[in-house]
Amino acid sequence: MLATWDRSIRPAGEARLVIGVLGALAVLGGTAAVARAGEQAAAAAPAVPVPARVDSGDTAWVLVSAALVMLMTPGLAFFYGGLVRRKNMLSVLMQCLMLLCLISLQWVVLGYSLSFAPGTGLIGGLKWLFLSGVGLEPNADYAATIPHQVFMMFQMMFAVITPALIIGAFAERMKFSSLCVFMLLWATFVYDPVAHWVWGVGGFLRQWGALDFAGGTVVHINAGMTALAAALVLGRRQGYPEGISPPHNLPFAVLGAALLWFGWFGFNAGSALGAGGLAGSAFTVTHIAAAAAGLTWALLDWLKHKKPTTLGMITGAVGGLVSITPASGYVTPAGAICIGIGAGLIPWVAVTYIKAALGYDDALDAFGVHGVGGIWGAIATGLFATKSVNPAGADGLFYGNPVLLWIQIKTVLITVVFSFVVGLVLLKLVQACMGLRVSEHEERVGLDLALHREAAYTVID
Amino acid sequence: MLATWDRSIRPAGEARLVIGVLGALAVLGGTAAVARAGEQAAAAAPAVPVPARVDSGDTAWVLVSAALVMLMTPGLAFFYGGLVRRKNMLSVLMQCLMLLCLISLQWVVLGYSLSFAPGTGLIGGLKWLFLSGVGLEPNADYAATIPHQVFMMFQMMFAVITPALIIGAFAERMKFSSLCVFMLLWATFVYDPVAHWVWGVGGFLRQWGALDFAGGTVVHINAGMTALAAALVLGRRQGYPEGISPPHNLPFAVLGAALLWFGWFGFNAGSALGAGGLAGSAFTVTHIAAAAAGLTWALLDWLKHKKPTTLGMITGAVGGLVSITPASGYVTPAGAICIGIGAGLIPWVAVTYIKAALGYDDALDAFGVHGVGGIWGAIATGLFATKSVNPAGADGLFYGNPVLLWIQIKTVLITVVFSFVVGLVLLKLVQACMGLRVSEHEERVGLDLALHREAAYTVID
Amino acid sequence: MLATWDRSIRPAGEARLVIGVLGALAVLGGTAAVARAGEQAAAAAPAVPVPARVDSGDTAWVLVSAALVMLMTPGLAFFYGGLVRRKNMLSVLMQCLMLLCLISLQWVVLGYSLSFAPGTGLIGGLKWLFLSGVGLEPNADYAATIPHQVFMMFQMMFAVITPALIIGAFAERMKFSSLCVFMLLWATFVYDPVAHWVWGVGGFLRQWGALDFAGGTVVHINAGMTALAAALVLGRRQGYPEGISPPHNLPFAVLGAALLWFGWFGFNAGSALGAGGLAGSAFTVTHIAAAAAGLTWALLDWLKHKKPTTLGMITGAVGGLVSITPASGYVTPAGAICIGIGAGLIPWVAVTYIKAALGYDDALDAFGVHGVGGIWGAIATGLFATKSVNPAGADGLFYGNPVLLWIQIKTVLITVVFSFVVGLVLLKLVQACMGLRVSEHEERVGLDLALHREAAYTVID
Amino acid sequence: MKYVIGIIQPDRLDEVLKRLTEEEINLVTVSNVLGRGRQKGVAQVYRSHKEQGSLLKKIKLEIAVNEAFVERTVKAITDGAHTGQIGDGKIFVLDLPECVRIRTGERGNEAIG
Amino acid sequence: MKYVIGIIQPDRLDEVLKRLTEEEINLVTVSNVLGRGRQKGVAQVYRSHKEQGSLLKKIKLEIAVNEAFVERTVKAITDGAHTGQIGDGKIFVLDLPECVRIRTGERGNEAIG
Amino acid sequence: MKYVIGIIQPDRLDEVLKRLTEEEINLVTVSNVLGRGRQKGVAQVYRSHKEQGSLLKKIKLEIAVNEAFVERTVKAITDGAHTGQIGDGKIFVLDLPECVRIRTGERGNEAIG
Ligand SMILES: Nc1ncnc2c1ncn2[C@@H]1O[C@H](COP(=O)(O)OP(=O)(O)O)[C@@H](O)[C@H]1O
Ligand SMILES: Nc1ncnc2c1ncn2[C@@H]1O[C@H](COP(=O)(O)OP(=O)(O)O)[C@@H](O)[C@H]1O
Ligand SMILES: Nc1ncnc2c1ncn2[C@@H]1O[C@H](COP(=O)(O)OP(=O)(O)O)[C@@H](O)[C@H]1O
Repeated sequence: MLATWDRSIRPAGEARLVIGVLGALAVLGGTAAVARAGEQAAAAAPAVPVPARVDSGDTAWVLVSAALVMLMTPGLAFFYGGLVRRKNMLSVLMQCLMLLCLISLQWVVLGYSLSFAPGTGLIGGLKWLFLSGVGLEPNADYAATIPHQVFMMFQMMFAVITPALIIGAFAERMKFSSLCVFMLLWATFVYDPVAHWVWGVGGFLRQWGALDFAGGTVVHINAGMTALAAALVLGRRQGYPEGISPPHNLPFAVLGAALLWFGWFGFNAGSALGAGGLAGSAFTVTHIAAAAAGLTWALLDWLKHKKPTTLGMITGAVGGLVSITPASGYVTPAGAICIGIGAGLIPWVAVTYIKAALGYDDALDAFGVHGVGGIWGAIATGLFATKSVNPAGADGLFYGNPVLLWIQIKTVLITVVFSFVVGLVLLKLVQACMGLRVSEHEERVGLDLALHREAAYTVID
Repeated sequence: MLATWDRSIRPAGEARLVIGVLGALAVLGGTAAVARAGEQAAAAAPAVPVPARVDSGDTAWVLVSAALVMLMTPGLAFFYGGLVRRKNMLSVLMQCLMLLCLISLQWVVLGYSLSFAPGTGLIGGLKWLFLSGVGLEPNADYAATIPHQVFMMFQMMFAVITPALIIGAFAERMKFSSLCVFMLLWATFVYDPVAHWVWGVGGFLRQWGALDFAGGTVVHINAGMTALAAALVLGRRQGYPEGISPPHNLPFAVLGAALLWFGWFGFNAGSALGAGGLAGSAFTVTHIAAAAAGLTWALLDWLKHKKPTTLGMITGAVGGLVSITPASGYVTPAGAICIGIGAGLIPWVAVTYIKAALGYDDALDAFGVHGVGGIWGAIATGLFATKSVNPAGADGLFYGNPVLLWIQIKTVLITVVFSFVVGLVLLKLVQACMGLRVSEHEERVGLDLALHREAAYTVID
Repeated sequence: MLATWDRSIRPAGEARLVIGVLGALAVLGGTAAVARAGEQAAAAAPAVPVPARVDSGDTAWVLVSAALVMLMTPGLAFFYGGLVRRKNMLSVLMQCLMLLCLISLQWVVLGYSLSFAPGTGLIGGLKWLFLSGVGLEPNADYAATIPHQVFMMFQMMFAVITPALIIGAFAERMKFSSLCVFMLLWATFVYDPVAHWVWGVGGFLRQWGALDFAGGTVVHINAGMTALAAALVLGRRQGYPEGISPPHNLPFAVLGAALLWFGWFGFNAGSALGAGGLAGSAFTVTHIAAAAAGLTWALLDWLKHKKPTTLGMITGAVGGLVSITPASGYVTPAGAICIGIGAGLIPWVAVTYIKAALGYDDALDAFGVHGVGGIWGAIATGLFATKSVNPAGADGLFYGNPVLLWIQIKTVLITVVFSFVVGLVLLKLVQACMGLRVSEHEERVGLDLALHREAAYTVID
Repeated sequence: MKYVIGIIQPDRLDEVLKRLTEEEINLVTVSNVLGRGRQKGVAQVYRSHKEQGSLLKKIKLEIAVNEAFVERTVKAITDGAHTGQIGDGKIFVLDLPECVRIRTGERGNEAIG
Repeated sequence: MKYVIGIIQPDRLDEVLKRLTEEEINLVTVSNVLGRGRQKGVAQVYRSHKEQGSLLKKIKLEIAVNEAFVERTVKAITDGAHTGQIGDGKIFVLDLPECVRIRTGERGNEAIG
Repeated sequence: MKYVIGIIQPDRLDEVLKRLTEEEINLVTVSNVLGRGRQKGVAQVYRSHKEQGSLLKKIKLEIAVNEAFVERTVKAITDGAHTGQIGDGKIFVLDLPECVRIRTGERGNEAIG
């Protein structure tokens, strides 16, 4: 069903792109209205009847995968937390935990419906608000062999970790209350629509035939671009770049990276929504790409700085995981190695040269790794995808089909623009209403004490 | 089979309650005798023949769940360990690890048999001592689609973590040798009987129709009440409350909470003993309740102390997980949100006001969170349970059936009294024989060095 | 198919042993040649036609198991890392991470083929280089119900953690570049052949009927013996033994041990390659042996040093996991308890008395725990194995069959000699080419700063 | 002026701070140190390797005071830290010729309090 | 020779080090301390238990200098650490009769720099 | 009495403590410090950002001794810590007018040992 791209573009590609972006922006003004309309539209188009029966093996795997993806948010918290200064450790953990709570509830209340309920090409309907109608029977539109609620929970974990990724950009200086408000808005006006475009039945990018197996566009480009916007809007930390101490606890960052890697098996292989060959293939290429990217970054450090660094290796591995995400259901192990090498190289260049040259303070490289890595992954999917791995996918450029690459590029552009622009608008809005940045004094003291009245570690006890 | 309550009570409810408690106490004096008798009784009542066949998907899920629940004990060790003072860090880890080893073996030797072997209403028989007869074929009484040993292992992990929860009450001052002895007794004379009452075939609370999907009563109330007894018997730590330093490593506490949350998916959704709709439902409500409770506690902190705290948020989330435990197979997402809010609120009040008012030193709030949260969860099950989620369950008060609530309240009362009283008796017994508390000097030096000849961290190296 | 031993040995046992070792050494000189020959040999012997169909439950379980085993490498990194001095923390983490990346790629490129592709009795063929032919259909030779790639990935994780175990021997003094080169060679010339002997179709130890369910020989003896060689070749750390500070962060070591224990469920129960009774049995005995061994070591510490230590308990538990590994598909819970007690006792003696007496500096007891524990486990398999657990296995001495014990002893001897000798040769080779040990100055400064330009923790920030 | 350095047992810190407050000596700097003294350390055990652990955790206090306060400071520390057991610690009193308050630039006796 | 001890706010360390370098005072020893001063600590909250947190993180500098450098050292610290808010810290100047460079065995004024 | 402060390389601590013991100087207080000296730090690298790392880990020793022991103390530290390389460290000797043993209340020369 994802293979309908071949007749959809070429003629009116550009026009559609413009329409798409404009349309998407319109969402901001009238989500609910659009959504209601969508609901009616969907009602008209009956779903293809597929005999849906719960398979215990598939369900077991997706349940596990959902748990694994849930673990990625604390994993990310430690990955990020280990990199900040001691005085801000808890603030990072707290932000991630808060998103785990807050966005989970947003998802139950309206996020899932906006993303996946039958709707228009731009946004899901409101039929599944408060999970009404999301039961224990499979929904064959998304996964014919697992309970609908399990699919919903699996997707929830994606909705949670995506905003958490953005935290890396404004770490050590963002107001906590503003973060909560901003993230609620962002989940509703950025994440949910983009998830619908790419994965929702009727989503326009899905219609085009854009391939995004496990969220390169929806999760990584999306988060990465808003991260860039956030780094620009919030400005640099005091003393950046010289006056910022090195990571206060690299072992915690390694722990976080390990949990991310572990969880990513659920993220990517779980996206097969069943335990069979496709899951196995996604599992394989996920691991290989991470390994290749970790090695690549370490070697680049070795070349440039004479020594391979631990932080470099884990950053590379995470970059590899990011980049393989959209491709993970469509490429061979050889493709995965190529994608992994690119995922070590391109974000490395972004973080080493581009960030330094442009001077924005993307504190923990949320844009540099997730944005840049996500873009590479989406484009690489257009290069390396092959139907030999997944007949429901498409062939990429290296398998003789240039069209997919073009679709992927358009998808990237649309998402890049949409996430950046809407992210920026939302940030400005929150800034105007309640401010985004803590006071200079609070930043000096550290967010742990200033915003949470706690210290991560005791000095004397 | 859990729905047989309707004809069982009303007339003689109170009488049975009294008899039950007395009978349970009698267990202390003559477990073996009762058990042997029970065995005979059980022999008379042949199990209903159910065609039992191992299902690979169900088995996969319960294996994973057992592993997840096993991980909760180290998770708890870090959750608790991060909250104590530096000098007692290892003692907490060591206590949890020791229970993981000790109670696992107790379970193999006699615990599983006392809990689950056919027996009387009060205690299981001795038929399955040393796991004899616990083979690789399913036991349809408990789980018709997974190997009997897998069910036994899954249950083992519950038997391990329950006593570990109690540690929170007497942290930083309990003798290690006494802890080992006490916990062996407690597992045998408190945990195993209560597990049998609620889950064992023929257990009297199960007969009544009490609902406890994943152990609200057996695990949390049980541990929480003995924790209260322990806090009272052992007395306060030196310098409590002013002289106790804040948590020495909150990131470790967050790590522990994350592992607990992750493992709880196995705890609750694994309790469906198969990978299907019910597991999916349990998974969903577990997560939602945790999110709602974490948010609630954070908001209460925000209101009362002007700032939301990380420790508050993770405490709330754990509270939510505790409270949803008994209800997790019976309630809807909406019910889960309500239970979660209560689970943020009620333990918060207990910890903030009641503990301070009464002045006992429940060092890490084992009673405040597990006891109080467990009671709320058991009662809430009587409010929010609905057969629409699980036909094998029952409807609660809000679904028009007041009887279940009454059963749940009685169950709570019985367990509260039993765990508190027997816990107290066992503590006094151990106190009389070998003492419970370390010397004043050892407490000052810290248990790590005094009892284990180790230091958690080096100062200079 | 593992039960063909009874007619294979006795007559020419010793002769075969000698031939085997010599032949194995020949591998060093001409892996490729041998391999190509093997390929032809294999082509001649058509695989038994087994109807292979992917089972979703089995696949789910093996996917999860692969993820769990992957997590063991970071787990090991923390287990080891917590035990070294602060200044070498990252070096240990980095070494483990590097192996995760490097050996994964080696496995894709040639390791899997050398280990598992049809070949001779001594080495696999080259047919599956670059995973060519390793697809999503099951390969009935190894696992008839899961995709071949999933089997390959599961095995990859074993190939990764085995060399990582060796790190413990030369921690705090090995050059990083030499480590990378050495490990690549070791994986190719030691791990891959031994894996083939024991597990590969046609492998000669497999032909003999040697039992190694999850890698006692392939993983633990193999790594442990080379670890001993490494400790001898590299020599002692400066100041050893008095001048070495105690573990810098025991909680990290406990965390690592917990992750190892958790992951070991995948390691052992996953080796059943399906989710049924055998997996359940392996799961059960794995846990029980770990518990028994942890308790044993703690009690021995209690006896000898008056206090039980946390490090002792986790070391014992890991020892128990090591020792049960080869036996995990063949023994009863009672057997597991016996093996566990031995696994607490024997490595304890090795670490306490033998290491001290001989004076080599096996920094983190890679030989003492994995080598010694692995040998005990392999021999114990010959004692406690029973067909009642696994009809495809064999009966051990205590079940009336002395032959198996003899096979196991020979297998141990061959592996011990092979791993030690070839390990030594490779180490000497790398030493001659590029040196093995860091300079005295780098050792003093610490490897983190000297080799990786990083510090694990900030002192002031 | 004098610069008083006290080395005390970690668990006596709260008591000492309380006593100092009672004497209106509010300004104090505290740090972690390890001490080797008459007190024998407990042997630590790591995989049966005994580590004599001769360096024990102590707390170091530094208090700059005017002459008039010296005895009160010494007494407050002594009273708070005294248990009569080996390991109680020491107090060292150094001369302090000059003192500056960074905030105001004040010097000498005015700056110290 | 003098032994200058400075207690400053943690986030002023970089600035102070820069100023010291500008004055060609390159040798300095730095450590973590906790200080109780006029500055009121922020109350920490742990499960609704308020911990007054009267001990705040500070940085301690120790600099041994020849007499000629004393005022420059004091000024560099003051300039770098001054914010005008309570908690800025203190400088203590002690007499230093002797100093040895371990590497060369040099003593006194030659050893100090 | 004198108050001897030594700043040494971390890995020389064991050796210095051994030498002190040989000289029967058993009482000593040890702490972690960071030092900026002639020794150039190794640049640390974090995601290609170079951190000059001018502050290096050092160990600080504090030893209060009677006059008669001063030279022996200095010699023991010097002998134990000397490697001849930059970064070996310094010893500072301050006057110590008073000393109190908390356990007994003894003062002066008796209290110091
Ligand atoms: N002469 C000294 N120089 C430096 N530190 C000392 C000296 N004497 C004692 N200390 C410090 O005081 C601590 C307590 O000393 P100790 O001799 O154990 O106690 P007591 O005075 O009760 O005999 C030591 O651990 C050490 O840190
Ligand atoms: N008399 C003193 N003795 C020891 N330490 C002091 C003294 N006065 C100040 N300090 C240290 O200096 C720090 C800052 O002092 P504070 O009184 O808060 O600042 P300010 O001088 O700006 O009022 C204190 O936290 C403490 O560590
Ligand atoms: N004048 C000084 N004041 C304070 N600390 C000093 C001084 N000189 C040296 N130090 C301390 O001693 C350490 C070693 O000094 P350094 O100059 O590197 O060694 P060396 O004496 O061998 O040249 C420094 O890192 C610093 O901590």
